[in-house]
Amino acid sequence: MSTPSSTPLKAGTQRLIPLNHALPWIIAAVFLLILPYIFDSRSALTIMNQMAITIVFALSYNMLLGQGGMLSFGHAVYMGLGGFFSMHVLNWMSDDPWISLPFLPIFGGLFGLMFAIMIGAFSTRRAGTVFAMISLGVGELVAAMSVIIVIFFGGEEGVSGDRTELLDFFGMSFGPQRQVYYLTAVWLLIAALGMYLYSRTPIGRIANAVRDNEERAEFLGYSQRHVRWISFCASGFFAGIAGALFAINFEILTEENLNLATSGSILLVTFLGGVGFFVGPIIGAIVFTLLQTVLSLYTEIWALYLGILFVSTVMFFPFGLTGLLAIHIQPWKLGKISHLVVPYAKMFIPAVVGVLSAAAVLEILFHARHAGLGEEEMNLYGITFDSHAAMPLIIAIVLAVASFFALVKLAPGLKAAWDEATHMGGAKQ
Amino acid sequence: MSVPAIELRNLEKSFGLAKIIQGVNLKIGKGERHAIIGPNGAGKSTLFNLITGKYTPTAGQVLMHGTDVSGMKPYQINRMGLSRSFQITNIFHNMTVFENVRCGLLWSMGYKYSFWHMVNRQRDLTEKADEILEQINLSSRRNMVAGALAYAEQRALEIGITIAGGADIIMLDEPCAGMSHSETDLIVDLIRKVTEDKTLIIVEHDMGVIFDLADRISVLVYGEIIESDTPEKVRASTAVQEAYLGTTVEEA
Amino acid sequence: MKSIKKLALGVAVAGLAATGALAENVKIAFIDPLSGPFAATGTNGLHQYEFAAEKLVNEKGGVLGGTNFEIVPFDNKISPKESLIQLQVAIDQGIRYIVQGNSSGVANALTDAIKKHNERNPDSRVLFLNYSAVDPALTNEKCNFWHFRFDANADIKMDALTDVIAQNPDIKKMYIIGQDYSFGKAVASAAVSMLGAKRPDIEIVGNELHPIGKVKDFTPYARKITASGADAVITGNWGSDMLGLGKAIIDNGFEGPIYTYYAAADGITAAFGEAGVGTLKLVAEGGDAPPEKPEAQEYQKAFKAKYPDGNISQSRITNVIQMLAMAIDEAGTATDVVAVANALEGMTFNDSLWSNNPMTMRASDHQLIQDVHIYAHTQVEAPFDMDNSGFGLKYENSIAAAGEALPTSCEMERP
Amino acid sequence: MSLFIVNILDGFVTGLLLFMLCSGLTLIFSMMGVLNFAHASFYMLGAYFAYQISLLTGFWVGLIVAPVIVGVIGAFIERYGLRRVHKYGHVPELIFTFGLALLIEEIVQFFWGKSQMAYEAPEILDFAAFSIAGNTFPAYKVFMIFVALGIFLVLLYILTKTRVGMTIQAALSYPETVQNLGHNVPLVFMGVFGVGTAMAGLAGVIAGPVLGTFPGMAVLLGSIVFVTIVIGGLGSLWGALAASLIIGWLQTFAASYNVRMEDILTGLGFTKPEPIWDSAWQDLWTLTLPQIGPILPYLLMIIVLVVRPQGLFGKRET
Repeated sequence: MSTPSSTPLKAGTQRLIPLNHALPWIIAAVFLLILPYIFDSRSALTIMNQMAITIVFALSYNMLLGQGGMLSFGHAVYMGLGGFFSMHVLNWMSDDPWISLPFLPIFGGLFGLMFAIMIGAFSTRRAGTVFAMISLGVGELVAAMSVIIVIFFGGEEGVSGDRTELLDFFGMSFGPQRQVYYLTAVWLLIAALGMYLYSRTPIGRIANAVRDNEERAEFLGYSQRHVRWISFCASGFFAGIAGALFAINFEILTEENLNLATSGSILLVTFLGGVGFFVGPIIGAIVFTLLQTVLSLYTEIWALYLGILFVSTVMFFPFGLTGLLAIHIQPWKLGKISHLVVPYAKMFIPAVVGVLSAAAVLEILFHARHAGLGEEEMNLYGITFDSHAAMPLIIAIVLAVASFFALVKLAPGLKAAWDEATHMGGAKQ
Repeated sequence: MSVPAIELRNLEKSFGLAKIIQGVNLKIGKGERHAIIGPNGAGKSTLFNLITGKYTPTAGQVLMHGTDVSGMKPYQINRMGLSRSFQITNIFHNMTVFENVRCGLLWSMGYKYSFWHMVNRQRDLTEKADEILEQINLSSRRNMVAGALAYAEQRALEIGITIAGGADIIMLDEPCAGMSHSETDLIVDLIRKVTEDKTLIIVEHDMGVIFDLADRISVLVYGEIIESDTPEKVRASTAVQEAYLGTTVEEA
Repeated sequence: MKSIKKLALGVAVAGLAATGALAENVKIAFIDPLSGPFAATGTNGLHQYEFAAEKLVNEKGGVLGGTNFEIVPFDNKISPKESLIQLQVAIDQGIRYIVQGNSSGVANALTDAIKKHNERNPDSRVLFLNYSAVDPALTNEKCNFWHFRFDANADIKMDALTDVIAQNPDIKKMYIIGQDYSFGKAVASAAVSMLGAKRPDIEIVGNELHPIGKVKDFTPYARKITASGADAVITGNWGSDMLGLGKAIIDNGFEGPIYTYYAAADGITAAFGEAGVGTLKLVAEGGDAPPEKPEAQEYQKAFKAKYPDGNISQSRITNVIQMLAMAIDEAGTATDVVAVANALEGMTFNDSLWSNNPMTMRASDHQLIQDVHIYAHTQVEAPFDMDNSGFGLKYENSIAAAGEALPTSCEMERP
Repeated sequence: MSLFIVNILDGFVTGLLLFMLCSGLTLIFSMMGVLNFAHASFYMLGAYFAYQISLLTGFWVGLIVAPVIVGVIGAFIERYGLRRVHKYGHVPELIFTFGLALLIEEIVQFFWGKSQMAYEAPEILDFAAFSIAGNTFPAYKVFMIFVALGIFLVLLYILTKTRVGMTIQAALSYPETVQNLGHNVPLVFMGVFGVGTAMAGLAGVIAGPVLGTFPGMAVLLGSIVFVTIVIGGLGSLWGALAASLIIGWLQTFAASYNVRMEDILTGLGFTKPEPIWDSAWQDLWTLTLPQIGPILPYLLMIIVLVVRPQGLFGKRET
């Protein structure tokens, strides 16, 4: 039973990108075009490609969770299978190619779609917990199969291929990273636009309706099961495209593309970004990829920070990072965003100090507990000190507590400013 | 008499050992405004849910325009031209008022499961939805989120969604529940207006509404129909008075 | 972990750091798990690298007359995908040497990616020094010029192991059990074929695979092994699968030898403790406890003084560092990896801390040929024990230049 | 035959251990409608706390104290975490517990590192209780059986003989009667969550020495616990017991008998292609039962959910 309430998952239809304005899409395209001129190293390109793939995957996941209200613990299956099949298509064609690489994602999408049709046939009969549990079961089964069926999945080594072996595309062999980047970027735009437009179609709207109130939708002539199934298939199609893009970028697919950790992390990504918004998964994917790749260069306990971030997002900002941005739209429209500048500025320093010192507490504790005996010296924010001494820890704790109290003290001011900023009228008097 | 819009034949429904509907026979003609009344727990909602396909009958049949629909799913029955409202307001709270109505239109206007139309670009949809908003007097609320509407407005929207699809059989489950007198009058007018030339089946506690609207009334007591006739005859029936109406009539 | 912070350049500016200059350190990218379930092994390995670079190269004057080695850690979370990303980051930072060891899956992904990278980008070629991944394919059908393996591969170890088993007349029935993936299968098929050749009278009473990392309770497997009447068990299990299986077998009263590849260190030695004495055997290269050479004893003591919770569990790491230093000196350059690779190829190495016999980097497949030992899990005095448990690994049998006779299917393509 | 009896006993132990986790999870689900994804994480916490305590005072103090600590932490999380998320609906609750599971694993690694802990059964129980055909049955396992049965009986007593218990039991079958608990609903919720997690903690305490105490132990058991209560029927205590035992035996027997696909296929009249490594069907021909043992519960769950979405013993739909 769906009892309608204002849950974050049902926030629905905020239109951050209005259809009649192609402007955001053009900006996005231009942005994607110039990005490799700003970040031109190989690793930056790889990370941007990884981001783009995660965006497509997360958007396809949000077709289920955000738009369809289906919580899946096994979405990696469709991306992974799409990727594996694309890789096999690539290898099968390499002797006698008749397409060029940019068309490979179509195959990935079709295979993702095929499996979504098959599995969705029984898994979408019900929503809610039953769907979530079936997705978990299917996810486990397919991940286990990938180790057992070696001939297809390649066992632990996975399946690899060479992307340069297909036909050249206007002189591009797709050996260099930059060419692959543009291929990925174009597909990102195609897939994102496709998914955005899908949400404006009758089936896309009805998917929202079924999410909010499946019973009502049934009495409007729509089979909730068919609606979920169709959404599921569309989602599987785009996940398959993401899988093919993965195959092109990394030229290898392994069990990790199918396992539950991958399925779980896409839930994390999507929720972090905000499931109620079309751009939510995009923001989530960018932030998550940066956190995962960059943060892990600086600290060993990055996963702990990620866990804290995720749990506090669920607790305090159930609309995700995008929700945090979106609440500023109203003050912006009212022309009162300036009311918030001063309280925000006041809170900025304690907030930054608070976060950094809290992280410092964790880092010092962790270092003191796990570093080698000769390695008492640790380096944090450019300061070198002895992690086993009490003083740095005390300083960090004092700073953290002090900034916490400062924030508590400043909170009423912010709240008042918020009330003022979101209150209609009275601004231009 | 031509084929009835709805016909119930020996309809039965049990939940475990409890037999809620015990052998109901009823014919409701085309264009008729038929009210079902009865004390609390008589099984009115269950009967509604049996006709609309939410429940599967334990025994007996539901026929719609002569076709057996018992055991069909709600959406199949809806597609054959039957639409219902709910006792507890059942709208899409997070969508705008306009979108609520539009959702009610999509199937019947042939968009079905389409993923090649952009809903915003379909002028026929927009026009029709606005027309219905006009009918239910919610044009001024068009772009509000439905959950933010006042209660009476939500009830009106509920009826709007119900009739949007153009079904020729409309079933309303206590459309006036929880409304003030003046609101009730407005809703009754609305119901009369939007169900013109349609078959209407209505469950309602407010006897004033019933006698105002209905062509015929069926009285359901303990899962059985004890009387089914014109309002005058039902009002006069001693059996009904004994079993149910009694003082209520005078009060109304 | 301070060297992690040395990576302050980060990803965005990584490209700028390319092209290693003369005075700059020779950077070696350590791509292995530093977080997640296998982080203990990875972190311990990193410590061994950092320590070896410091003690064996930098404190002795570096290479090329004064250039130091620097280990740059990259956390690959034991994921092939993350490894490939970190590989790109490493290459962008101008790093030309990649060391990796945990998981043959990652090694396969890396060797493939490095081969393609070196073909497509001749100006930034890198070498892959594999110190632990033992999948035979890496030096057989999947071999390439850029990959060098310093551990004995699974087949070589099995060859040594079966040599020893062949001399034990008490073993009549053998049970083979392993994790259901490439390595487990490689161990099983090598065991079957080699036992069949060397001791055809030994009956294989069980040969099975169990899902990797998914078995909660190994008791049913232990019951089955007992029921089969096996005299000995061979397993390639590692991690919690090794511990779970071993403990279950011993708890069930099995007294014959359990021949393993990875039943030591990272908490496993401590967890077996007294129970493993007399049953647990392990096949590996490396030193005795205590090692024969005095300088190795000193080295190990110094390591334990610095990392009291650590183990010298992968002694080949010192070989990697020393041999790389030798090759760079011989090639006279650290930036031209083709020259360094040519120097490594066929190199004979006499100065290993752990071995009195020379080692050879076989030119035909880039597999290091070295002595392999069968160790017994037994009481060992600190600091030569493992996990500070009072238990450790002592030589029981040794096979000199193990695997020298094993053929390779490698068809090396040289640039 | 003797191996069969040994397997029955082994499966029984596994099943009872699962049940200790499932009973708490079922209680929590029935009362609060929350499927606690982090339940196995509390099991892990129990093992780690008990290990830490056992270093100081020995096993037996840990047996009592660790579950209490876990229960207090659980109640605390319910009060300050779950209750906050509750108002957003069930899916965010599920996501919250999912995040909690990730977080607890990281926290455990933060304090105890990534290696396996040398958490051992007490020496007093370190002997073979009996042995069947060369298979020893450790006394510790007998102890586990008694603890699990004891928990079951205590739970049964509380649920059937005490006032709170009967209200809880009513709430198992009729969720709306939870309101009858009166103004103490939040307190009861907190209590149920605390007790449920404490039971998971206790399971961890007694399973830690046998199944290993390491950061992956929660993940290894986590989804199986979930699967078990879904198979048994959400909210049904007897269903949880039945499903726990079924899965315990399923996994034990699947691991014990090397049923080979080759034999089945040959029996069906197919001929094995030679050499097998060139055949596209190699993986099918070489498949054995132990290989797929651990995924059987998932298969069973999917079948049950497709055929009977409310689970084997469940009365209400999920």
